[in-house]
Amino acid sequence: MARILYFGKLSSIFGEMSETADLPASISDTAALRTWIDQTRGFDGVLLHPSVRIAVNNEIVPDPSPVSDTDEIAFMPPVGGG
Amino acid sequence: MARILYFGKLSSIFGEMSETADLPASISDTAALRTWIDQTRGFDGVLLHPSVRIAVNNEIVPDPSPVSDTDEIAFMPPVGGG
Amino acid sequence: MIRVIDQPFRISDAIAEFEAQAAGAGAIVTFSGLVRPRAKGEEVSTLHLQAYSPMTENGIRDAVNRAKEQWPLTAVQVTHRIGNMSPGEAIVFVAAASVHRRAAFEAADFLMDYLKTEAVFWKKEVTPSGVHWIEPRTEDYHDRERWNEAKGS
Amino acid sequence: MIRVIDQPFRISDAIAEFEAQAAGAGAIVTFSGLVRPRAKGEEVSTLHLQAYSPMTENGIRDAVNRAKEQWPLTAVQVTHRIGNMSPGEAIVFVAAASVHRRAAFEAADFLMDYLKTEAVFWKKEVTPSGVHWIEPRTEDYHDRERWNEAKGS
Repeated sequence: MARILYFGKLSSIFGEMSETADLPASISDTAALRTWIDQTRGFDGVLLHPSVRIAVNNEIVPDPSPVSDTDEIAFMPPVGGG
Repeated sequence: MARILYFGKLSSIFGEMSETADLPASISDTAALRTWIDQTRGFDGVLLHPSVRIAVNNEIVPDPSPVSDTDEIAFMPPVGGG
Repeated sequence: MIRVIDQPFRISDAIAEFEAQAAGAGAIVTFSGLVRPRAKGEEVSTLHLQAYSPMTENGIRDAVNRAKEQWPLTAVQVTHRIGNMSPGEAIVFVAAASVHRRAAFEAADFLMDYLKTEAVFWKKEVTPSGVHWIEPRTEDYHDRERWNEAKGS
Repeated sequence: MIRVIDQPFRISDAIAEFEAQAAGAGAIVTFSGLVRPRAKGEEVSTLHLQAYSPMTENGIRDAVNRAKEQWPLTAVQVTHRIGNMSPGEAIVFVAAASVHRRAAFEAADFLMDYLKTEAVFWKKEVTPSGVHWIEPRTEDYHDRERWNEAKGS
């Protein structure tokens, strides 16, 4: 089971900040995961925007990077505090 | 009687922060006053340096500006706080 | 010292603590960011900030280390709130101490530019018209670019 | 608010008071100048500052008014010590509040440049080698010049 985190506006769209998910065998990298989550969770293309970065196990990675069923995967829209 | 104020290093050289003085009739402007005070109070040329500004009655004035025996006259070396 | 906390803090306590750490410095610059009571003409009832630990803390630590490499600082402090906060409450406190003031000003300014545009936080405002996620302003990105230009020149 | 005082003050009290005045601001920048324990390799036992009232206060008030014309500030505070002070004590506290941070940073920076090079104060350090009157450093005059350049461009 992978743990998927949704931050910022993505948490509002999904309705939760996280979920656990069984990744289908066909999903082995971040680019494929992005498309699969976008389609199956009703994000309607929002996750496909290049401003949404993906972190695997607390590290931001470029598409496509490997993902597995034991990873913590975070979808991160543009950041900013202060 | 004019009141003469010495600030910063000038107060250390004169040994006091102020004095009252009867200005001689010949001293009617700041340029003449500067020279007279420098010579009679042992400033040894320090007061003649252009970085020493003169204020008459709390207002900085250029040489030569009028001075009279009822003024408060301040000799001000370069300023700076903070 | 870096803190990401979900409880209110007082700026006066933060600066009193920092002053003790900064002993020997001649100059302390602080920046405090407060929740504004209005945004785009609407009243703000709540500001909410999310972080992603430990990525958030690690990123701030890296920025503090870059500031220490670039300027001769004797002490640096970053405190950042997360969770729900009300208008007037402190969101962020940055303090930089140095022997002379220019380094302290520039380091605090640099750290704020990092926190506004690169630090791993997400924030939303709750107003009468609903919930609004806030992304950095164009000016914030421009402000950050100043440090890259300075490096290149 | 402008204060020239001959008694010690606490930076944390100054900022707590300022925060109350600055209600509604999103950004507060403070600068605190402290008596350094050493100068040119010597221990400083006492720093002494002279002012010339009301010229000193009037000059600071003019500088605060120039800052308010140049930046959209919601509050400004300048507190400056005179008389004898010991290492670690606060000499000066400047605070500027604004809706966004750039104005607050620039106004605090501008006011410090004024205080360092133009404000009507004279200061001396007492060290083991004697009494030394301190004039602004070349860097202080250069820092001040930045604001004239900015105006001209």
